[in-house]
Amino acid sequence: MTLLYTEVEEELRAAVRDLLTDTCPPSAVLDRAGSAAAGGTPYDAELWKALARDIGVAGLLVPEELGGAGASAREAAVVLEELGRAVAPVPFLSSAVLATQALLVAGGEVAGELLGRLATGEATAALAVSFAASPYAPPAPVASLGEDGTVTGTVTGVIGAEAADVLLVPVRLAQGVGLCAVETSPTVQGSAEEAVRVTTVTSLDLTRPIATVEFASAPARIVARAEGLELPWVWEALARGAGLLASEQLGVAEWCLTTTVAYVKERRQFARPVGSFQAVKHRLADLWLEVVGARAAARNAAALLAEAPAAGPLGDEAAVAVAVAQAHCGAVAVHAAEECVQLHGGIGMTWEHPAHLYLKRAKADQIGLGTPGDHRDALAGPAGLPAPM
Amino acid sequence: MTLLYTEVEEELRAAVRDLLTDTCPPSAVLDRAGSAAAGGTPYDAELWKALARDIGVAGLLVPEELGGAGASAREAAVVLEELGRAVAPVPFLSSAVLATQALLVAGGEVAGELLGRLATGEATAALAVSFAASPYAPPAPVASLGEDGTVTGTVTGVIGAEAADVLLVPVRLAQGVGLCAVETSPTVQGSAEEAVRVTTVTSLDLTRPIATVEFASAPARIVARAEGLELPWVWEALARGAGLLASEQLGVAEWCLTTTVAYVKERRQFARPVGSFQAVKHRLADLWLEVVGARAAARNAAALLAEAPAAGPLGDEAAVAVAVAQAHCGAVAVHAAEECVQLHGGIGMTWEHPAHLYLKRAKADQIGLGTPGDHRDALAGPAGLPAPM
Amino acid sequence: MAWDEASVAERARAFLAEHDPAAMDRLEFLRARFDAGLAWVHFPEGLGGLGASRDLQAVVERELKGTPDNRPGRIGIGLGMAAPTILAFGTEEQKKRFLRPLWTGEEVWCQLFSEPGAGSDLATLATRAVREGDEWVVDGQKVWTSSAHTARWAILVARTDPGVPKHRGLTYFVCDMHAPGVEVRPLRQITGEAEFNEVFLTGVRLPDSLRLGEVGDGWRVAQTTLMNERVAIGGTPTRRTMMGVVAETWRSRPELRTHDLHQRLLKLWVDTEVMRLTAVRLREQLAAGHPGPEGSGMKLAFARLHQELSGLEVELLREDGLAYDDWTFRRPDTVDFVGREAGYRYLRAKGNSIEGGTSEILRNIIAERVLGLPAEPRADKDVAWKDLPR
Amino acid sequence: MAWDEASVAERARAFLAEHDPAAMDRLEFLRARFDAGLAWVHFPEGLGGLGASRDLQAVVERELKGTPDNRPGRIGIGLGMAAPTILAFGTEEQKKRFLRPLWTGEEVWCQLFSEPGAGSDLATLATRAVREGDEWVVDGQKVWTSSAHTARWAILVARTDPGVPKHRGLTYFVCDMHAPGVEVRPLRQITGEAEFNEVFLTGVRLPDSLRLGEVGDGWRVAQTTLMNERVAIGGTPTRRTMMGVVAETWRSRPELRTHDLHQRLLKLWVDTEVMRLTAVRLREQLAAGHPGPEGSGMKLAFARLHQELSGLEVELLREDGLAYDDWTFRRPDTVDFVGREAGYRYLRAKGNSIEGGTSEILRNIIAERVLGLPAEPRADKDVAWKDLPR
Repeated sequence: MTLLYTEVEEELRAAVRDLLTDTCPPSAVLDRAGSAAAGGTPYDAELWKALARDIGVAGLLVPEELGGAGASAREAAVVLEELGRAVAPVPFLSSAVLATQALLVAGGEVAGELLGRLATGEATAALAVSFAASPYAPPAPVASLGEDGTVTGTVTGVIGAEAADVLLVPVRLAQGVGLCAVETSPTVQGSAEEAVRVTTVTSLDLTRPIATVEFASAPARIVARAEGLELPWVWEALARGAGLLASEQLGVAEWCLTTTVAYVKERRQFARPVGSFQAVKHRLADLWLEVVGARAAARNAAALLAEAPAAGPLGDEAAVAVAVAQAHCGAVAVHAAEECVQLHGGIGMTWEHPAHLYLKRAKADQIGLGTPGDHRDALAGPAGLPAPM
Repeated sequence: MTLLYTEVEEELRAAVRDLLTDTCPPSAVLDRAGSAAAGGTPYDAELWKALARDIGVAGLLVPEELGGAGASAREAAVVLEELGRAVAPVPFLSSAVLATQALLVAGGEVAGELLGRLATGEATAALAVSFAASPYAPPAPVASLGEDGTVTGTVTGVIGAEAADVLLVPVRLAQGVGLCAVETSPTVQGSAEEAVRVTTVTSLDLTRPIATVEFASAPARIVARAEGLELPWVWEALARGAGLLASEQLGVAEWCLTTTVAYVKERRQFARPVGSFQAVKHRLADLWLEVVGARAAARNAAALLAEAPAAGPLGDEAAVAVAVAQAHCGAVAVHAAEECVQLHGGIGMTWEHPAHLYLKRAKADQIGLGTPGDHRDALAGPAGLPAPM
Repeated sequence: MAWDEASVAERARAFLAEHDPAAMDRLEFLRARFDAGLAWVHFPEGLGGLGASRDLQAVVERELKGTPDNRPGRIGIGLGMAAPTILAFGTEEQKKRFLRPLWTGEEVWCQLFSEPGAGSDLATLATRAVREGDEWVVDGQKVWTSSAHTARWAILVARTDPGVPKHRGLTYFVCDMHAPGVEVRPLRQITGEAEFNEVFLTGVRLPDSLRLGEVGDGWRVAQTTLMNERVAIGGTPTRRTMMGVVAETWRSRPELRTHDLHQRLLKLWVDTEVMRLTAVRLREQLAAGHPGPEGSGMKLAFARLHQELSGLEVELLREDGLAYDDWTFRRPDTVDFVGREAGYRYLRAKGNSIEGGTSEILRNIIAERVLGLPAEPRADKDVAWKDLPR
Repeated sequence: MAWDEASVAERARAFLAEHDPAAMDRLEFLRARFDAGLAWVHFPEGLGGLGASRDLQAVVERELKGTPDNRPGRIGIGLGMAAPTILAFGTEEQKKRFLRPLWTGEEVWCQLFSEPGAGSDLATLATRAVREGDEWVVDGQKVWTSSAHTARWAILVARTDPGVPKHRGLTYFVCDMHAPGVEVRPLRQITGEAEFNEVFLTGVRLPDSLRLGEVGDGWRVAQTTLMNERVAIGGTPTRRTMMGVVAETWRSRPELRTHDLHQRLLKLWVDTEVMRLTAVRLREQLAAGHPGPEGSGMKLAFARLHQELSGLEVELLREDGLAYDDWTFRRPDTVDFVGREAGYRYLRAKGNSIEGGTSEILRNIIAERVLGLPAEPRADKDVAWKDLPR
């Protein structure tokens, strides 16, 4: 196990970064965010197609025998770093990480077939669970599967639903719980007799909004079922997703640090570069140290997730690595974005500068898949630091 | 009510400061601390006599009809600011605040007689309760009153006991609890048949060490008694003491800030005053703002304690003021002392510079009479911010 | 005469007896109130005041309670910044011309100081004013101008001599916002709104009679304006406080509470209370005639608290914190830092440490003016503005 | 020959076969080990090494495990700072003379760099060395010198030319601590102990043969020493960690736990783990031949964590935190930051952000060398040392 990047990972990063540099510069993201704010489509379908199919990021976590790349969390983490650095409006985290992880853990025939479609980029999926759900308290299903095999219920706070062809929704069964797959073909979505309705919520994060998903007797296939009320696929997907989200947060923080450093080198006040003022230098040095730590923590989480069995529960070591990475990176991304706005001065407060996109993403990511406080609390046991009685 | 200093208060401050400047410069405190560290007497008896009798600080809180000055917590707070600024090794907080407050709350004949002796400076008292006790969880009595009217038991963590002629000790009674007064005449203390033994503990705070007090069938008078296990006199003394301790912490913080500002103006590195470096300037500006807040909070606590009835329980407003003052000032004093050491560089780490006396006092005061965390927790109710369920 | 509470109250009552607001046009009432010296009693007679103590204004407000007001939120820049500057530096003609419609709200004012290249270092501003006979021709770009689109007049600082050090080559003007060459564009902020504007000045011709103060004395004149701005930003009491808003959320959503958030919230509650007490003490010092230096720190503390509290609230709200109320590109007349929803408060609070003096500049001011720490080596004090490195 | 793991292990085993530590004097064994090139394998042959890769030292340590060692804790300055500098800049005679007894521990070394007036700004140091024939006469005062009272030799930087800018007028010497005029006084710290000394140099005469490097080249030579110092301070793995110590206290005293402390402790646990992972990643980069800039930050993080954790422990302990273990004025041979009791740890940790480069200087280094931010305006670079403002 290494915390460094392998050559293969660096090649993957270069491919993703080249594509993003060409097709997803900050100005393009800003334009899309502006139109998303006015009710337009949040995701960049062209970019996603290029990423998913041409570079093949959609199938990174899918085993080769199911048509995927058979890569690991390490490679997915590198992709997330680059997507974070670009605040790219693509459903990678929602489809290729969260939904894919849920299917991998669920296993079985339906999951296999779906994973095959996801791997090729032919279809995109979303896990119909709130992005604000914490892996330590995954929500009970709010939808239910009727006797006629259709799903009914409303799930809020879902990311990537607008771009999804398949929604994976936890459901109550007559006995126990299950995970269902609901197809959202364009003819059904938005039609008069809509069985699945996806409504984008006006969101803090303009580049990855949340949506409300309403199922009204939507035809569904059962992917997996379990006794009781626990949803193992959801827990595992959220925990693994949280571990990988740390790499996205690292990418966000890195962009903010790099952009700020470049700005204060150029920006002059009092006939000196702002970056020559010691208070600014010290704050950026401290921030750099936080980002360096974020890289180590995110890499560690990715490396241990890569070693964890794809289907089984996470071991203690990997669970600790996830919690540490999230507790640290979640806060670092917000801090980096806040310093980015502040040290850009007035320009950082303007819509036309992309800093706010990173601030909004960082703040949403801080809530997503467990807050830093949730992840710290989860460490009390493994660290042997019990709470007060 | 005002948060400013009145003219009378400023005159009192000037008298105390003049005396301290003349007789208690940092070098003298350092010398005494050095000898205290080697087992010598921690308190400066001469200085205390001058303060207590000549300036009359011992009787500030004692009503005129009992021979005191009939002043209020406001004046005591001003004295504590100056004593904190000088880390003066005198038993003002232990005798003229904590013990005096316990007697004032207890009331009655014995208390009146004792207060009269304290007010003139003829006698000095100490409250035999750990300085680490929090007013929100005052300790149950660890000593007991025997049928023969003598007290037996061991109390740890007591401040000012070495200088005390009278120890006020909470005791278990056959029924209920009480507050006893035990005289510690020099002939008894340290003698072979010792009934009261005061042992100074090697302490972090060299200028106000803690002591262990052992009572072995020590003759005692009952000052007050109560049903149950609650000790109202102790609670009230600790709460009022905590409110006034904030002013001592303000004094400590002020000395640290002032001394550091003066040092960085003089000290040159890289051919510039260290205080011209922006990172240093910004840290000191932030610290200054904390100290300004500490003054407002400490004054507010003193003003509301001055308006509270001497004997009865504190009202909600005063209790909140005490908790706010402690929560803020306890942390500010430590922060100021830590910055003082750091910004003095190597010299701040040497025994010969007085900074460490303030660091040790500030750290001990952070623990004394409730930690900042205790005081914050106590605010959850009044602030309407209930804890998680 | 020396005014006191009784005589001011008497005058206000007399004014009311003669001017029934129910029977008058709103504007006529306000003009009459101005002419009666009851606009701002500490201004001189004839300029809306009585030459009385500033404290006595409260007496007027009490007596005239319920009568039409001049909607001070809408004309804050005129009242808070332009008026004191005009009073201090204007000619008699200027005072007569501008103060009455300013106070009645007939004429809205805005401020043309900041530029894209001159933020904290305002004195380096590049907008040029060149004299041509009795006129000045102004060219440049200003930014962060609130009310520019509704304003009749602006206070403007422009460079009239690039050949001297930056602080010395500036001149202060009143700018006619209806003059040809003035173009106002809304500046959208990260909240989605445009509270502010960019103002492009292209060959704008201003008569010399609109100059305020001497040629080259613009920096000194601007100091009066800025001192009033900082007081206004740091000290405005709002009905709702950020702590109050967040505490309401905390109380109403018990299921969202965690120990992490609780401990942080208690700390911020204490900090808020300490800031409140500091402000109380500061006002007492002012009232006692001993203004303390604490004012410089209030805006700093205020910005930090707003930012930390609003950030905590978004985190506390979890899924609701992922939502935003409205991204519509609007131009609001006024701003309420604690208004709207949590996401807006969070984003808007980011500006609190930038607008009206960044927190970095405020720390410099405290360090140098309050603590007396030495200034940093300065390369720009004695160099002609045109020769400064850019 | 190119050494590899097998051949080094073979050589160590051959050495052990010929030198039975049980049958030999300890010192003789160490000298023989040095002569066999097994002291530090990356040093050249004849100087205690084999000219092998530094990694292979671990092979030697493994093979010689359990044999007498040179008590590295006692001679850390010699091993960590003097030796690399002598190797890089010493003459052949100097290397031959000094390295063997340095490594065996026969001769203890100390460092005479810091002065009361030259802390962070070391290059401004004032200790003078004046040439008299083949000798140098040294006068000045040094401070923060550990082991000065047990040292045979010191590495010394002194000013040999006050007429040139401060970095250029320095020369590096080996100082004979037994020479007349060397006076060592213990320097008591806030912990009560004296880990360090003040060293007064009065007319100390050093032969020119003790000069290390060229005259005037002392700053460059000292950089080699200091680089090694910072690595040593930031990177030393200790058996017990501060987090481990505080966690033990937390576990053993359940009655002292509060939510305030718990939340702070969990945060520091995460920070500690992040620092550990950063260090792991740094070592991987070094091993891969790509030393990253992360090293500069490790000491910074280490100091902060030590200070916050030890401060929290004292607070947690309440009444026990009011006590201190021992104020006796002692001169300990070695220092253990996490040794003794909570109060000592708290006070000693304050030094972690000062000794071996203050945290302020480290932040400057990160900002300038890692982030490439511009240096501050410097007034002292090109001015003769004697003309600097004092």
